[in-house]
Amino acid sequence: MGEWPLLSLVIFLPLLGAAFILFIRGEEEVVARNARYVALWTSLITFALSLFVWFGFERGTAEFQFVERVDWLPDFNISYHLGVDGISMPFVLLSTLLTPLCVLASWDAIKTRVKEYMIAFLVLETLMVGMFCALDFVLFYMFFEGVLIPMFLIIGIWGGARRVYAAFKFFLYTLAGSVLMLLAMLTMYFTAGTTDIPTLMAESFPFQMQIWLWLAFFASFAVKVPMWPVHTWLPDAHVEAPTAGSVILAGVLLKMGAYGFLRFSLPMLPEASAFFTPLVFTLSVVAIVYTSLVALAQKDMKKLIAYSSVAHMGFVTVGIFTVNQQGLEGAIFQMLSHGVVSAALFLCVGVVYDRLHTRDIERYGGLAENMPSYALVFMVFMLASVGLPGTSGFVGEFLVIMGAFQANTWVALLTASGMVLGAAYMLWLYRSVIFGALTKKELLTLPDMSLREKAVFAPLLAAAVIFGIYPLPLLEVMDASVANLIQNYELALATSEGTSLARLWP
Amino acid sequence: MWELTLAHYLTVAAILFTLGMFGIFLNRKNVIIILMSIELMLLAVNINLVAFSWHLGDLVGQVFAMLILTVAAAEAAIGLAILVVYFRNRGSIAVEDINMMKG
Amino acid sequence: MNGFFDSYLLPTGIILAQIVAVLVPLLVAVAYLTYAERKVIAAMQLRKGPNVVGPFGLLQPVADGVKLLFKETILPAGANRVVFILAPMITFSLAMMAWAVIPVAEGWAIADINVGVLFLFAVSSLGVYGVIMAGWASNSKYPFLGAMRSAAQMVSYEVSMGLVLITVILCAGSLNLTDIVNAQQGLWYAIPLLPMFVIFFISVLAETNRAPFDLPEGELELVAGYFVEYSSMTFALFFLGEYANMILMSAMVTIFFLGGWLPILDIAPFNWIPGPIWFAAKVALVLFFFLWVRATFPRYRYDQLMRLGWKVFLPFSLAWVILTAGVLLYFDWLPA
Amino acid sequence: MEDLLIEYLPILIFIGIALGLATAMVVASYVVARQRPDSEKVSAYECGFEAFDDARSKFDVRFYLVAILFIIFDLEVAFLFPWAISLGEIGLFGFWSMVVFLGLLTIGFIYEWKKGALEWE
Amino acid sequence: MDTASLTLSLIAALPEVFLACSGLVILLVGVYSRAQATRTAMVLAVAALLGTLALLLLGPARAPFAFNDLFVNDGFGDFMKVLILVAAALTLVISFRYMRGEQMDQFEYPVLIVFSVVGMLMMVSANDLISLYIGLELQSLALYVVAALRRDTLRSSEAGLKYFVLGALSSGMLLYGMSLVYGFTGTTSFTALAELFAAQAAAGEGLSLGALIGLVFVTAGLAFKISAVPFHMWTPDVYEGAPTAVTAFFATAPKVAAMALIVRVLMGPFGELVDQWQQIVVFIAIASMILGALAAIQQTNIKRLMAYSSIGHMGYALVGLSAGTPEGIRGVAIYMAIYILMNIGTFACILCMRQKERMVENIEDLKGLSKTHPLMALALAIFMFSMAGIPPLAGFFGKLYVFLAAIEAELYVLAVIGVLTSVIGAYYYLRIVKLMYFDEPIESFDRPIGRELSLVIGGTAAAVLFFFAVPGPVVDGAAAAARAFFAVSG
Repeated sequence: MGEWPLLSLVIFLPLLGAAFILFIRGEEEVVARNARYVALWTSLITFALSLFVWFGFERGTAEFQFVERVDWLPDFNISYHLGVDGISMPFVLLSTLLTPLCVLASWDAIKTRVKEYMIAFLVLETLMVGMFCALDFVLFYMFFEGVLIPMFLIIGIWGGARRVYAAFKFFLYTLAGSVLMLLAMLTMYFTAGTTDIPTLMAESFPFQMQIWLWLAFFASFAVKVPMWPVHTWLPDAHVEAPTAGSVILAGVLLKMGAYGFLRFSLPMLPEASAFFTPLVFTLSVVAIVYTSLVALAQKDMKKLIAYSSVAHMGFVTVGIFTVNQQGLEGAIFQMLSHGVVSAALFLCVGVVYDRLHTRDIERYGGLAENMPSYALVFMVFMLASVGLPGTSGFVGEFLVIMGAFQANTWVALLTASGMVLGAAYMLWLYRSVIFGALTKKELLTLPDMSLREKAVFAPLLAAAVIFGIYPLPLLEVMDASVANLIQNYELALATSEGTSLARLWP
Repeated sequence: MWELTLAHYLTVAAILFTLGMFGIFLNRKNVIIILMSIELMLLAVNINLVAFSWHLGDLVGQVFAMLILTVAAAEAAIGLAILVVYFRNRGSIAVEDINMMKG
Repeated sequence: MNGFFDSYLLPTGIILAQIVAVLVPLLVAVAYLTYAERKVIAAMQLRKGPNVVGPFGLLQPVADGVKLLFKETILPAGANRVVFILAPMITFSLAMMAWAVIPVAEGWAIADINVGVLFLFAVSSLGVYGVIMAGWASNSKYPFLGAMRSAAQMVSYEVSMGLVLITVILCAGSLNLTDIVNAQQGLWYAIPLLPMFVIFFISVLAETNRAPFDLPEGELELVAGYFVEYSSMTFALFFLGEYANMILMSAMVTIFFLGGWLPILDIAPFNWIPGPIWFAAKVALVLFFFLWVRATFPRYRYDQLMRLGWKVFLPFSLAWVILTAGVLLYFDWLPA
Repeated sequence: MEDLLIEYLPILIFIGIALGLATAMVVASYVVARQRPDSEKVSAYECGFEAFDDARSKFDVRFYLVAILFIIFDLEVAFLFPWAISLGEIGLFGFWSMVVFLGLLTIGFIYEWKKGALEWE
Repeated sequence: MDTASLTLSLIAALPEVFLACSGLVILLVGVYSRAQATRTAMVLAVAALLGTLALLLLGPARAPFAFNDLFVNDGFGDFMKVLILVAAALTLVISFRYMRGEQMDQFEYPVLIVFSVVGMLMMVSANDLISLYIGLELQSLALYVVAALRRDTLRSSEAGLKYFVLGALSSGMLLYGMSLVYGFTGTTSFTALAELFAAQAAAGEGLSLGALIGLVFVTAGLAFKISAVPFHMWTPDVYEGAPTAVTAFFATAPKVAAMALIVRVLMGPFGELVDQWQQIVVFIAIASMILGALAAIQQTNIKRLMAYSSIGHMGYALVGLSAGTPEGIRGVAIYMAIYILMNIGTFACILCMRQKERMVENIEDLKGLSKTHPLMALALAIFMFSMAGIPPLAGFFGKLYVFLAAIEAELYVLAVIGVLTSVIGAYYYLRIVKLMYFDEPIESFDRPIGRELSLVIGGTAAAVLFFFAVPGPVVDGAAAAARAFFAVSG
C-alpha cells in the first residue's frame, strides 16, 4: 500500500460518496433508501481503508507516516501535506469508526431530507479525518473550520425545538475562537516562513510572541474542547442536535480542541504552555467540579451527558498540560475512550428517545424490565463513563490522575474528586431510567433494541471493554510520539531557562 | 494697490468649495440647490486649477479645467434628467421627501 | 496727487468718454431702428408709416419713449418682484455691454480683448437668462410658456451659431475681433463661407426672436410671449434690449462675414471713406435685411423652427466645420 | 496677470453703466408715472377668466431635452474654439482627433434623432 | 504626438478602443433595429465584452505606456480588467431574464453597461490624474443613469438621484484633492508624482501641507467610490432602489474598478507616502468592517443586506491595501476576484427570487428554499458560507490573503478587529442559511429559473466551492499583478 495515497483516499472517499448521493434522483422514498445505503457502504469502506492505516502504522517511532506532500499554494510555501503520527492516528480511526455507526443510528430516526443528511455526514467525515491528518497549518485550519458547516446544518435542520439557537451558538462560538487562531497561524508563518507543521514544531518563537500566539490558540481550542467558561454552547448543541449529531460532536469534534493543544500549543509554544499551565489547570479543575455539579441537577438526559462530557474533557486538558508520559497518554486515551463512551451514551439516549420522543429523566424508570439488553448496554457504558476498572474509562482517568500527581497534588486531588461526582450523577441517571418500578404507562409497550441498534452498539461495546482490559495496543501506538513530544518540550524549556523560566510557576 | 497672489485664488476656491459642501449637507429644501452646490464645488476646483496653472506656468491645469467643465456639463445634464424622472414619480423635489428607502 | 490723476483718474475718464461715445449713438440708433422698421415695412406694404409726430414722423420714437415713461409700472400680484424687475434690466444691459468689445474701426474698440469672440458668444448666451427670468417671475401661464419657447428657440440656434463661428475662427486663426476683420482684407468671409453666412444670418433672426421666428410674440397663441405682464419702462427695457440686440447681431455679422470696417474694395474711392462709416453702412444693410425678411416671410410653426435648427442647421454646420478644417489643412491655407 | 485684468476694466465699467442706465430708467418711470395698482390690474393675464392654478406647472419635457442637448453641443463648441485656433500647430493629428470626437457626438446625435428627442408635435 | 506613437498607443489601448467602438455600434444597432432591440443589444454587449477579454488576453502585445504616459498597461491592470470584464459579462447574462420579466425593454441598458466598463478599464489603466478622472466619470455617469433606469418607479429614480448626488459630491472632493496635488507638486502624472515623492523622501523633505490635504481629499473621494465607511451612505439605498439586475452590476464590476483605482493611486504616485495614508486606510477599513457586520444584522431586504455585505467586504479588501506591500496588493487582487465570484452567484440567486411573476426582495421569502429549490439553496448556502469566510470555500482564501498581508505589515489590531467582525458578519450570512434550511417554505419561487441563470449559479458555486483545489490561476495571476505593479511604479 506504500505507493497509494492512503490518507487522501480515506479523506476523500466519503466526499465521493456524498457526490454520488447528490446525484441520486427519483421518488423520495427510493432516494432516501439509496442514500442510506450509499452512505453506509461508503463509510464502511472508509473504515476498512483506515484499518490499513492502523495495521500499516509502524509503532515505536515518532516520525510522521503515510506522508503525502504536494505543492498547493507555492507562493506561500503552503503545501498539501498529510501524515499521521501516534497521536493523530487513533483519532482517524475513531472518526471512521463513528461515522458508519452514526449512519446506522440515524437509519430510521431521520425521516426528512435523508439525502442531505447523509451528505452532511459524509462531508463531516472527510473534514474530521482531514483535520487529523493535516500536516500543514492552513490545511488544518481549512478542515478545522470546515467542520462547522455540516455540523451547523445537522443541528439546525434535524435538531430539536431550539435547534436554531443552538446551531447559531455553536457556530459563532467556535468561529470566534478559531479566527484568532488563524491570525496566530499567520504570525507564525511570518516568523518561521512556513506553515508546515513538522517544521513549525522545530521552530522556537520568542517568549513574548509565544504568549500571544498561545492565547490565540487557546481561544480557539478552549472553545472547541470546551473548557469552562466557554463551554456553554455545548449543552445547547448536544441537546438540540439529532442523536447522531451528538455522537459525532461528543465523539470527535470535542477532541479537535484537545488535539490542537497536543499538536500546536505544546510542541510549538512550549514556554508559553508552561507559563499558562496553571491557568489551564485551574479552568480544568473548575470544569470538572463545577460541571459535574451542574450535571447532577439536570433533568434532561442529553444535557446531563453533555455536562459530563465537559467534565471529562477537563480530565483531558489536565492530562495534556501535565506534560508527562502518564498524563499525556492518559489524556489521549481518555479522549479516545470518551469518544467511544460518550458517543455510545448519546446513542443510548437516542434509543429511548426514538421510542418515546422525550429525554426527560422523570418520564422514564424501570426500563430494565422490558428492555433487558438495553439495560445491559447502558450499564456498561455508564460504568465506563464513571471510570470503573476494566473499562476504557478507567485507564484514561487513572493515567491522567497519575500524571497530575506528578505535576501538582492539589490538581490531582480535585481531579479525582471529579471521578466521584461523575459516579454520582451517572449512577443516579442509570437508576432513574433503568431501575425502579415500571409504572409509567407509556413505557410498558417499549420494545427492546432491534438488531440494527445492537449492531450499532456492538463495536463500541467491544472497544470500551477490550481497551479497558487490554489498553496496550493503543498506548503502544502513541508511546513514541508522546515521548518525543515531552522530550522536545523539556528541551525547549531547558534552553530558554534564563529568559523565561523565572516567570514560571514555582 | 495689493497684488493678486495665488493665495487669494486658493482662498476663494476653498470658500466656494466649502459653500458647495455645506450646500449639499445642510440644505433641507430643494434638490436643485444640491445640484447647484455640486456645480459650485466643481467651479471651485476649476479656479484652483487655473490659478495653479497660472502660478506654475504650466498648461496642464487649464487642460484639466477644460475637461472638468465638459464633464460637469454632462453630469449636470444627467443629474437634471434623473431629477426630472424623480419629480415625475414623486411630484416633489424637496430634500426631505427623498425618503422612500430609509437611510 | 498727480500720480493718482495720471494712473487712475485719466484712464477712467477716457474710458467713460469712450463708453458714452458708444452708448449714445447706440441708443439713438435703437430708437430710430424702431422708426425705420415701421417706415420700411410700411413702404413695402405700400403704406405711409408714422408721419404725424415731427417731420416725416421723425419724433415718433421720442413720443413712444415718453409715453412709456409715464405709464404705470404694474407688478403682478403673484410675481417675484426682484426677479421681475431684474429681468428686463439684464436683457437691456447685456445688449449694451457686448458693445464694449465691438471694433468699429481699426483700434476703435473700448476693450480690444484677445478673446473677443468668446466674450460676444458668452454675452449673447446670457440673453436667455433675461427671458427665463421674465417668464418665471411673472407667475403667469402665457409668459411662462412663452419664455420656455423663446429660451428653447434661442438655445437651439445658438449651437449652430457657435459652429459657424468656429469656421470663421478657423479661417482667421484668432479670437480677436480686430484680427478677424483684418484677416478679411482680401476676401470677406461671406463669400467662401457663404452657406455659413446664410446659416448665421438666419440663426441671428431666431436668436433675436425676429420674424419669421418671432413666435414668442405670436399674438394668437402666446399673446406677447414672455413679457406679457410687463408695462411702462420695464417693457421699454425689453423693447430696447431687443432692438439693441438686433444691432449687435448685425454688427457681429458685419465683423465676421462682411469685413467689418473694411471697404468693399481696397481701391481709390472706397478706401477714402473712413472705416466707421463703412461699418455703419454694413450694419445698416444687415438691419435692412432683418426688416425685409420680416416684411416678406410668413411666420414659422414651432416644430418647423426646431426642426430647422436641430435637424438642418446643426448637422450641416457640423459637417461644414469639418469640411473647412479639412480644406484649410489640405491646402495648407491655415493662418500661421 | 494684472495687465490682463486691466484689459477687462473697461468692460466692467461698461457693465456698471449699462446696469445703472437700466435702473435709472425704471426708477424714473416709477417716479414720474402715477402708480395706482388695483387687484384686477395686478392679477395674472388670462383669457377672460380667473387664473385657476399655479402658473409654474409642468411643461413639456421636450423643452428640457433641448436644454440638455444644448449643454452638450455648446460644450462641444467650447472644445472647438481652442482647436480651431491651434489647428495649424496640431496639424493632421489634431484634425483627426477632432473628427473622432465629432463622430462620437454625431452618433449621440443620431441616437437622439432616432429616439425622437428632436420631434415636436 | 506623431502617427507612429499614436498607432502604438492605440494598440496599447486596443481592448478599450474595441469596447468603446462596440458600444457605439451597439447603440446604433439598438436604435435602428425595430424588433427585439434589447435582446440584440444584450447579446452584442456580452459578445463585445468577451471580445475585449479575448483581446486583452490573446491580443497583440501592448506597450506599457501610451498616450504620452496617460495610460499604463501592467499586470495589475490586466488582472483587474479581466475581473471587470468577466463580472460585467456575467451580470449581463444574468439580467437577461430580468429585463424581460420586469418590462425593462431598454436597449440602453447594455449600452450603458458597456460604456461604464470602458470607463472602468480606463480607470484601471490611468497613469495620470486627468485620465483617472475621465475614466472615473465615464463610469459614474453611465452608472447614474443605469441606477435610475426604471423611470416609472419611484424607488429606482430615487436610487438614481441619491447615487448621483453623492457620486457627484465624491467626484468634487476627488477633484479638489487632485487640484491641490497638482498645484503643490506641479504635475498630474503618476510617474512624475512617484518620482517626486521618492526624491523628496530621499532628500528627507516632508510632504507639503497642501499636497497632504490633497491626498486626504483624494483618498476620501476614492473611498466614496468603493462605498467604504464613512462614505457609504449611498450604498444601501442605491442597492435597494436600483433594479436588481443593475444592483448585481453595481456590486461587482464598479467595485473592482474602484478598488483597483484606489490601489493604483495610493500605491502608485503616493506609494512613497504609505505612512501618510496608512492610518486613513486602516481607519476606513476598520469602520467598514464593523459597520458592514453590524448594520447588516437587522436588514430585511436582501438587496440592502448585500449592500452592507459589500461595505464589509470592501473593508476586508482595504485591509490588504493598508499593508502597502506586494503581498497586500496580491491580497486585494485575490479578494476582489473571489468577491466577484461570490457576488455574481448571490445576485444570480436573488434574480431568481420571483413569486407569481414578480420580484421579491425580502429575506423572509427565502424560507424553506432548500425544500423547494434544493440546488439553488445549496448554491446560495455555499455563497453565504463563503462570504462569511468559512474554509474550505473561496471566501476564506480571500480573507486569508488579506490578513496575511496585514500580519506581515504588523497591523495586528487591524487584523484582530477584522477577524472578529467577520465572526459578527457570519451571523447574518448564517441567518440566510437558516431561513433556507431550517425554516418551512411559505411560497415557492417561480419556475423555471432559466438556463443561463442556472449555469451562472452553478458555475460560480462550483468555482467558490472548488477554489481550494485549484487556486493557481487566481493566486498566480494576482501575484503577477502585484509584482508587475511594483515593477512599474518603482
